[in-house]
This record gives sequence, C-alpha cells and structure tokens, in this order.
Amino acid sequence: MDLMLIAKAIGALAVIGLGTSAVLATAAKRFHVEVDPRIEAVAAALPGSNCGACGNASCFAAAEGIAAGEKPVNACVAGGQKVADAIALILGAEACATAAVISARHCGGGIAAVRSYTYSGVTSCAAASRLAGGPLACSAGCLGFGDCARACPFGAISMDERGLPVIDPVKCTGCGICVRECPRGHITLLEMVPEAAPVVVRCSAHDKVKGRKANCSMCCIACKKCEKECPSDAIHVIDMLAVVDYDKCTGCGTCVAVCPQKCIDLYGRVEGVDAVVADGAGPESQAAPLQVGA
Amino acid sequence: MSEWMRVFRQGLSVENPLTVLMIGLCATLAVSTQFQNALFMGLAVIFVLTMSNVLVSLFRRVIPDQVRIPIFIVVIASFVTIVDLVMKAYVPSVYQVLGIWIPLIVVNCIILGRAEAFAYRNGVGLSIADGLGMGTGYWIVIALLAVIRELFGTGKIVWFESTLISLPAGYAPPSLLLLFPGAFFVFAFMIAGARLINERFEARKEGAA
Amino acid sequence: MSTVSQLALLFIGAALVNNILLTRFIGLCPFFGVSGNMETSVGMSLAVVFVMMMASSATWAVWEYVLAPLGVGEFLYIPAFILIIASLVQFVEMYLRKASPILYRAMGIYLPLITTNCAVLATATEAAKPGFFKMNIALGASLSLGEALIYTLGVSVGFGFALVTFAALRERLDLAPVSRLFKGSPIAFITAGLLSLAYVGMSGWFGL
Amino acid sequence: MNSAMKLIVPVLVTCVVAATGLSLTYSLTAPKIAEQDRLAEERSLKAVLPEADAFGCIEDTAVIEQAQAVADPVQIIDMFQATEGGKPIGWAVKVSSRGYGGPMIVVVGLDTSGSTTGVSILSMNETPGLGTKVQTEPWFLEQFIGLPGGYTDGDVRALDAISGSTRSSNGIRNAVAAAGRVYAEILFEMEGVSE
Repeated sequence: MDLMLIAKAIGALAVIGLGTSAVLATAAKRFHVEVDPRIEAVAAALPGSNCGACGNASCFAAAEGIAAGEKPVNACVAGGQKVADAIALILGAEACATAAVISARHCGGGIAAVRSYTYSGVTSCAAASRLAGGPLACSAGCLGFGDCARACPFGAISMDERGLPVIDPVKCTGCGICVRECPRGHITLLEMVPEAAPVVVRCSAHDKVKGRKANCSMCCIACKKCEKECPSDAIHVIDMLAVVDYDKCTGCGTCVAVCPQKCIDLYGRVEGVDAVVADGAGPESQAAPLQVGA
Repeated sequence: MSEWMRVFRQGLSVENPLTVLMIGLCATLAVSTQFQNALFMGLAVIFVLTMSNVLVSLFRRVIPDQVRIPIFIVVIASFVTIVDLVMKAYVPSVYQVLGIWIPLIVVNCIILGRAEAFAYRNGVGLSIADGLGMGTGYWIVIALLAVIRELFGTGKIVWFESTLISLPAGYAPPSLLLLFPGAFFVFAFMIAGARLINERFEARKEGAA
Repeated sequence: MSTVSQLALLFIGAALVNNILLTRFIGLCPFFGVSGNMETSVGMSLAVVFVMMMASSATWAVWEYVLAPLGVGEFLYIPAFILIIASLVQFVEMYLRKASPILYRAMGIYLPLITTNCAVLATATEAAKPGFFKMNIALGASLSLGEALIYTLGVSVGFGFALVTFAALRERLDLAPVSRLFKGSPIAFITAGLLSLAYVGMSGWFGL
Repeated sequence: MNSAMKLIVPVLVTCVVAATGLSLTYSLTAPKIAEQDRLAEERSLKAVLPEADAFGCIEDTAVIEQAQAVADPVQIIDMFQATEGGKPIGWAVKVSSRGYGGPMIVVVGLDTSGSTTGVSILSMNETPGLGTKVQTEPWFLEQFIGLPGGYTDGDVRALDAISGSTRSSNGIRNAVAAAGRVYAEILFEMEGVSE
C-alpha cells in the first residue's frame, strides 16, 4: 500500500473539491438574485400549461407580469375565474369578474361538404389550405385535418366521424390557440363566444346563397325564419348569414327547432345541455326548452 | 416485502430506463454490438447504480441540498472508477472494447436521475430495490439488443473464444446491423414491438375482465 | 503548436467526419430529449458550445497543473473532471441569472441538462487526458491547450449542427402520417438512423 | 462565513473518502494491470517469433529516433532483439498504426535476414465484426509471412486487403511496410552489434 500515492490522491481531489465548492459557495452569495416570493406563489397558482393565451411566453413570465401589476389579476384566460380568485387572494387585490369565453365552430359540413379536388398530402389544415385554398368547394368551411385538435393544450377539441372538431365547452378554457391555429379561423370558422352561449350557428359562409347550397347541404340559406320566430329578437340575418346576439339570447331554442337546414345547435356551459351530444344532432337533441338569464 | 417487489418490478417494465424513460441511450447503442460486452456493461451499470443508490440514501439527511449534485457525482464517479480498474485488471479483452463507455457511465442519465429522484428521498432498502430493478431492466434490454445485433450481424454469438450459437453457414450477415445506424433501426423496431405486445396484453386483459 | 492546416483538419474532423452525436453516439440523451422543437435545440446548442469550451479548458488546466504533477491522474480523472463540469455548470447558471436575465432565459434552462450530457465529459476527457484522443491525426501524445480548444470547438459545433438538423427533421415528422406503433420515439430513432448514415458516409474524408 | 463552511465541508469529506477508496483500489489493481500488459506483450512477441526464448528491448534512443524518422506515418513504440540461447535470431518491431477506429498496436517479427516471420495485433478498437476481421480472418495476417528480406512498400501493397474494412487492412499493411523500412535503414547495419 503506497501511502505516498494515497496522500497525493487525497491532496489532489481535496484541492479540486475545495476549489469547486468554495467557488460555488461564494457565487451563491454574491450572485444571489432576489426572486420576489409573490411571483413564485402566483406562478404556482397558474395552470402552468404555457399556452401563451395571455400573451406571455410562459406562465412564469405571466406571473412576473401579474405580480408586478403590469397585467390584471385575471390575465390568465385559460385559468378563468378559479385562477383569478386564487391570484387575487395572493396579491390581496380585489377580484374582478373574468370575461370567460369559449371557442365555437361555425361549420356543419365536414364530409357533407362538396370537395373540389381530392387532397392526399400532409394531414394538416395549414398545409391543405395552401393548395388552392383547400379541397372544399365552400371557401369558409372546416377542412377537418385536425390542426385545432392537435394544438389545443387542454384536450377540449376532438375530431368526430363527420371530420369536424367537436369543442367540449366544459374543458375549453378560451385560450384562443385553436382560432390562431386554424387557417380559416379569421373567417370566424372558430369564434370566441361567451361561456354561456346557449346556441351557435353552424355556418360562416357569406357567398351568394344559390352557390352556397351547391357547395354544402348543411349551410344557412338566410331564409330569416329564425329571425322572425325568435321571441327575444336575438338572431338576425346579416350579410346573408344568421348571426346570434348573445346579450339578448335567452336560450329558448326556438331557432334550433325552426331552422329548415337544422344548422343551429345548442351549445355553451348550460345545465341540461350536453353540447358534445347536441353538436349537429339538430332539434331532437333539445333536452327541454330552457330559460337562461341574459 | 411486497413494497420492495413493487419497486423492483417497476424498474423492469413500467419505468424501464431504456424503452420507457429513454435515458442512458449513449452506451446502450454503442456497446450492444457484442452479447458478451453488453452483459458486462449491464453488470457494471447494475453495480454502480445499486451501490450509489445505497450510499446516497444512507447519507441523504446529512447532504445539504445546495451541494447535493457535486456529492452525488463524486460518489458515482468513484464507483465507476472502481469498475474501470477492476475490468482493466481482470477482463482486459472486454475492457478494450468497452473503453470509453465505462467512464461515461458516470454521466449516464439513469444513475444520476435515480440518485436524485429516488434514492435521495427513500430508505436504503427501497433504494436497493430501485437500483436492482432499474439495473436489471437496463440489462435485459441491452442484452436483447446485443443478441439481435450480433446474431444477425455476424451470424454467430461469441463468448470469449467459444461460439455459443451460430446461424446456418449460408447466412450472409448484413454488416449494417453492426454499424451505428443499424443500432438505431433495431432499437426503433424493439420499441414498436414492445408497444405491440403491450397492446395485445391490454386487449387480452380487457377481453378477460 | 502544429500547423494551421492540421488545426483546420482537427476542427473539420471533430465537427463533421467524427461527429460526436451521429458517428460516435455520445450524448444521445439530450439529442432525443431536446430536439422536440427548434427553439429549444438552438438554445441547447448555444449552451453546449459555451459550456464545452469552458469545461475543456478547465479540465485541461487541472490535468496539467494538478493531476499530472502528482501522478494520480490515472485513477482520479473521472471524479475530478465530472466534479469540475458539474460545478462549472452550476456556477455559469448562477452567473447568467444575475448578469444577464435575457441570456439566462434563452439558454439558462438547458444548463442543468448539460451536467449529465455524456458529450461534455467525453470531450473534456479527450482534450485533457493523454492517450484518450482517438482521432486519426498524428498529434503529440497529449493535446496542447490550443489544440484542445480547437478540438472542443469542433465537437460542440458538430453537436449543435447535428442537433438542429435533427430538430428540423422531427418537426416535419409530426405532420407525417405514421402508423400508431411507430408514432413518437420509434420514428425518431429511425430518422436518426438515416441521418447518421449520412454522417457515417463521411468517415474517411481527409484521411481522418 | 460558517454557512459557506456548511456547504464546503460535506463536499470535502466526500472527496477525501473517495480519494482514499480509489487510491486503495488502484494500488491493489495496478500490479495486476501491469502484469496483464506484460503477459499480452509476451504473447504477441512469441506469436511472431516462436523459436526465440528472450527479447532484449533496444534502449538506445538514437537508434529509435532514426527508426521513427523512417517509419512515418506509423509510430515506433519499442524494438526488441530476439535471441535463442543467447544467439540473435531476429527482431520484433512494436508499432502503433492508424486503423478505422483509432490507433492499432501491431508487432512485426523479422528474422536476421529481414524477412517477415509473423505479424500480431496487440490492441485495436475497430468495429467488431468488420474491422476486427483483420484478426479473425487467419489468411490476412499469414499472407505477410515470408516476405523476402529488404522488402519494399510496393511488395506489401501488392498483398490484398479485406473487403469492407480497407482502412483497418491499411493499418496493418502500413505497420509491416514500416518494419521493412526500419530493417533496411537501421537493423541491417546493427547486425554485428549483438554478437
């Protein structure tokens, strides 16, 4: 046992160990960065899915903004009321109501929509829409390749057998990523509607009605029946398309029953209505004529 | 005892370091050209993983949190060096091929990962279970990979000088399997196969339930 | 110090011909972990270049002035080098967080990943410990500081190059129709295999 | 200051314990490793010159430098003079030559007339199953035996390589060619020295 070797080995490793840990210890003191504990608390309250709906790259960045007061307490769109209350509690600021919104699909076509050519490229709406505006004859309809479903960080969107994204209003946090992701989102194919939106029009086409019917059997034909029948004057045909005024709509469901094209569905976080089942099921799905506060 | 077995079995299948967690790939793909070397590599990983888990969990209350990484690393590095020296002394032919991959066990993501994630928070008994479990899980996958690559890559499996199994003479071995790209392809098909077996297993279980 | 052409050969050999990721298969854990999307890969590559250069110079200095004179390098090089790299990474993380938060945000989150990165330790050992350097260039028994730094620069640039190319491939992969059995990591492995075929094809260039 | 000490002391203790442990293992295994190397060298020298019973290593640095100048691109490690019952019967040249996976240590045996008596590989890290064929394919090494004394590089290059591992084969061929050059340059005159 060569004692000299052992002594030298201990010396060498001790020197390195001492050197490195001394450097770390002093660095820990000198470079100590005071991180505002409130930021960490707020960051913990945020959902942490880094969805970017509040405009920040990550939840931590959003937490910094909220704690510094640059951003309102309810900045986190995805978190909704629950998160806003928690943050308000942490920061002691008064809690204000969040304008909760959810996403809604304005298209009932899917496989029923006429195709102008058969597309067999990369399965993504973004790619398909670059090829002559997409395979659909209707210029505003949903292409059905599931970009929104893939992009949704909360798994609220799933593609059904008709090739249409079914949005579950309970899971949807209104972060708006699907609207950004959908190449036709700006033609309000996917629109942010109030959380308790009782009905939604399953069409967003503005072209002439005669041509529209040839493109898709499920389209709104601007017959204005819904406008005449609606008891609370909450639905009007503007620019050849039925549009719902959610401030006035009481959710009586008359328009759903009276529409000849059956392209208005029950929707929104409303008791007694399972929006996912109601999607495209037409009037039969109406559980009961429901009264909802304005 | 069942808790011990649960942790042990966890390392084998549910949290298998290679097929599931995808860590510790560097040495696996490189060394699995020969069954004999893969076995020694697996043994080395099991030894280092279990021993470092034991030491880390023994002293976990004494180690201050800010410097836990340097201490873990010195402990793991010491065991790796012991393996390095012992292999150089007693199995030089294997050491020649494993060469650089023995020192790299120290940065093998499995060992530091388990030390920090498991051993630093659990008792010695469980840490041994975890070490053995993860180690054996690693060993099985690397041995399987080596059997496939060596048998189909060279037509026979050699244990030191004697040949264990050899394919019929007419077999012209595709040498791609021995090159690195081959390792990727074989590993990819192994994972896909593992998924297929899991699905079949789940389907049969549902069928039975 | 050897001639400039030898240094250039050393750099190209380290970056492309013997690319550490795709021909020597060292450092695969972050390679598959981080290459999910492009920003993380670029951030990781920058961090790796930065840390590798410092790690190699630190290990070279420790071998030259501490381990070699005492003659204990033969069995102490593994704990010594990895201890230096781990502390270096922790030091850089603390320094960056204090000195420039923007750089920290871009690069900082990957620093803890680098401690367990096999490529950093492998390159630092090859640069510092004589007899470990295996490339086909007849340099002295051990590398001089200049050669060690050029070699490390080559390796880290090669690492970043391979990582970014693979990240680009993987982003295209997400859109490709792949059978459910191969979705995710198996198809990533196969793509990595094809990419490494290209790099292995480069072996033997310039006689390296 | 004591908070810093609380951090430094545990690291220091671990380092000291690790260093003792490792140095103990090293001092235990070092002789075994040395012995392994010596045995391996002994075997490879015997392989090329079976009849020799002793190998005297040539220490004269001037000779080694002279040989190295001639042997490029291969590096000379050692040169041995083989004797049988005290009578010199040939030389063994141990060189390091570049293969595919890195340096290969090759021993080339020459008899007193300079003709090759055998070639053996001490260590290499070629791709198993491909590069290692230079060792496992018996005909490859045997083809170098019996080259006439004073053979030139041309004679060596005329011999064939293993398909699929040309770089490994070149590594061996460079070694044999270098040994030929060293013999022609230096060993030839040294003939009388050992009597």
